Amino acid sequence: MIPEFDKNAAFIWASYALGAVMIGGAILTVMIKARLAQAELARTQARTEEARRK
Amino acid sequence: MFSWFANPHRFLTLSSWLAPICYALGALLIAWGLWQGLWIVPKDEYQGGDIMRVMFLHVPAAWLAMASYMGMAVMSFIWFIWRHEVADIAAKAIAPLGATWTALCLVTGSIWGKPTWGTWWQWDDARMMSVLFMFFLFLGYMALRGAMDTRQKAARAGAILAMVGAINVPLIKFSVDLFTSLHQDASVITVDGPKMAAVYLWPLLASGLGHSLLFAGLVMTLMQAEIWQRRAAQIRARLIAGD
Amino acid sequence: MSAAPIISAFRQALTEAWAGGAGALMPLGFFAGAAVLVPLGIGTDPNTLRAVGPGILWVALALASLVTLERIFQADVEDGALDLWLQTGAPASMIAAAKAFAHWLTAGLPLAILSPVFAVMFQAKADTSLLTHMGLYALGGLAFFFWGGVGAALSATVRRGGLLISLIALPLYVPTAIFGALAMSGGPGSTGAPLFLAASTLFALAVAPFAMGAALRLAAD
Amino acid sequence: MSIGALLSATDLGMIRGERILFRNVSLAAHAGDAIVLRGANGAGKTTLLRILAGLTRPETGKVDRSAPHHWIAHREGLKPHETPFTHLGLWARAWGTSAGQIDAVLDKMALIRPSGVSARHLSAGQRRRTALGRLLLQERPIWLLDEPLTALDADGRELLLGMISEHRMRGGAIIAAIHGDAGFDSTCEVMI
Repeated sequence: MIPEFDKNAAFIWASYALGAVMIGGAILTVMIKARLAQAELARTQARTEEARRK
Repeated sequence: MFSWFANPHRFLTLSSWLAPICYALGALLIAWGLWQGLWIVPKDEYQGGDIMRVMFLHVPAAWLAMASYMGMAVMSFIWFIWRHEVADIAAKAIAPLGATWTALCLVTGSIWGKPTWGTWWQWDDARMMSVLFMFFLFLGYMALRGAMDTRQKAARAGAILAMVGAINVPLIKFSVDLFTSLHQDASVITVDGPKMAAVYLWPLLASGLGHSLLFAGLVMTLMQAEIWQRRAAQIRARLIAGD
Repeated sequence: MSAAPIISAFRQALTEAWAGGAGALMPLGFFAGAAVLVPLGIGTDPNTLRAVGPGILWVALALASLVTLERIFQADVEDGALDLWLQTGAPASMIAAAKAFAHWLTAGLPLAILSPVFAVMFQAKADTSLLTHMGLYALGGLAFFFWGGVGAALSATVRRGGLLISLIALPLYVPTAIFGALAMSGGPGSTGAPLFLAASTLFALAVAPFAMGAALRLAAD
Repeated sequence: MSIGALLSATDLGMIRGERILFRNVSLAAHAGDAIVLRGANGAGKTTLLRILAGLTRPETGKVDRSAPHHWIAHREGLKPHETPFTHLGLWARAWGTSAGQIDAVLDKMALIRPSGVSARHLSAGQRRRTALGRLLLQERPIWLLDEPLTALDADGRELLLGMISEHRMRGGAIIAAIHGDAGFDSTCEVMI
């Protein structure tokens, strides 16, 4: 199933592996950053509700 | 169209459905481009055999390096003139992602260059040199924004630098082309789109569009994160001020 | 819009650079560094030195501009002088251009004037080309000081601004460095290069002041 | 722009980072007025003065000045290499006024003796007097002063208060951020 490449196969797979790592890393950091920001906003809004009720 | 930039709330609703579409479509196109590029497309002896398959990752990254910087410069210009907050948020979100794809372009280019030119860094390749300096422009932008103490100053300083950088890109490109054209014998690899065989062209366009859509989705998600972060900060500030 | 404030800003920057004492000797420091350290580093074979010479001085010129520029706007912010200059009614871009020009006069030009000595030490033939090179170094140095001025103005309120200036200014220095070294190489394509160098300097003189002005207004905000 | 006002500001608002520094601050200075800005440290007095001077861009509101203004702030604007004589000379030339009156200004500010001493060796009071000397170089109706009394000795205070009352009598206006006793009767006080 994996395609056969000529003598430069190592270079091709290395590029795509690095591509996957860098793009994957970017996607991961963005998703984590978004989730953290959303959670922080929810927590802050909850705290203001409490403060207003008191 | 400009009012769209003005208000973060409208952007949140817009991006809530647009970002997932970009991710889905982008993933689809990248997968198809990859499948074609690595499995289906025949080897091209003239262009060094299988190694040219790296182009389905390298060329989209090169395109995004340039396009993302120009996008960042346009957003900076809109923010600098009309002070639409969303434009600044967009410029701030583009920078790290643009730098990532620019780095990816440099890395894949140097890996591609090793078997082709026998060196990890080919000084006489005009495109690689231009992308290298785009990378420094991104780093300078992020470093400057990071060094400023308030959000408003970071936005203004960043906007000035992005616009100055954008004005200089053509000059940098021209001087680099002149520099490399004098030293370089005819380069073996000429990857210019239209003349390429159709069988290579479609996967390349698909990969290019796929990466661009993925990039757009990530920018929108990063922008959402920034808007939520600012909202939380504003609520905390009001909490402290006690009103 | 009278020119009096701009001339005064120029005069203040000039006296500030000269008054620094070492300020006037700064280019000598850079010159000596390039002229002495490099041969020790890469060997003294005349051919390599002759080939490398012009390029080394371009690097020394670029670094000299970065070092002197870090202080010009940061000092004005700390002294409060920037607030006064921004209130004279003269455009901030002209004030910034006058200050950058003054610092070029005290640091960039002396290095260009000393370049023949450097060239001879790097085994260059002592002929009229040294004089034309002097002109090219002066011209290119002006572009370095104006683009570097943009980096300096943007990082005026940043504590260790020097690092930031070099990162910001590096890509902006590329065209001038390429055209300058090319104009001196005498190799293929070097006939037109001096004109491109002049063009890149004019471009810097036209664009950089506005960026510096906007950055100084931001620094005082 | 209320009628006859030298300087008027309408509902100025400023944000620092995410915190609201102050909101809807309005004031108008007419000939002879002296407005004193009061507030704790960090309340934003200096920022408000900088907005009135046009240095800082306010988040909301606007400022209209119908006459030139002087700016004396905590950082006096003296370069380390400048002496009182060269400093005042430079600004006289920059503002296009005659440099002949510098000696008179130095005399009035009691700076004749240190007139040739570079700023890095001057005392804080001498630096402050040099900066205040700029007020006499050119007649400008609006004076924006940020804690002008700091570092001044008793004579210095006396001198400044005299200058202020003369200025008000000549139809000038003063807006000053001051801690504690201002030493002159202010037209009104603005709390930040």
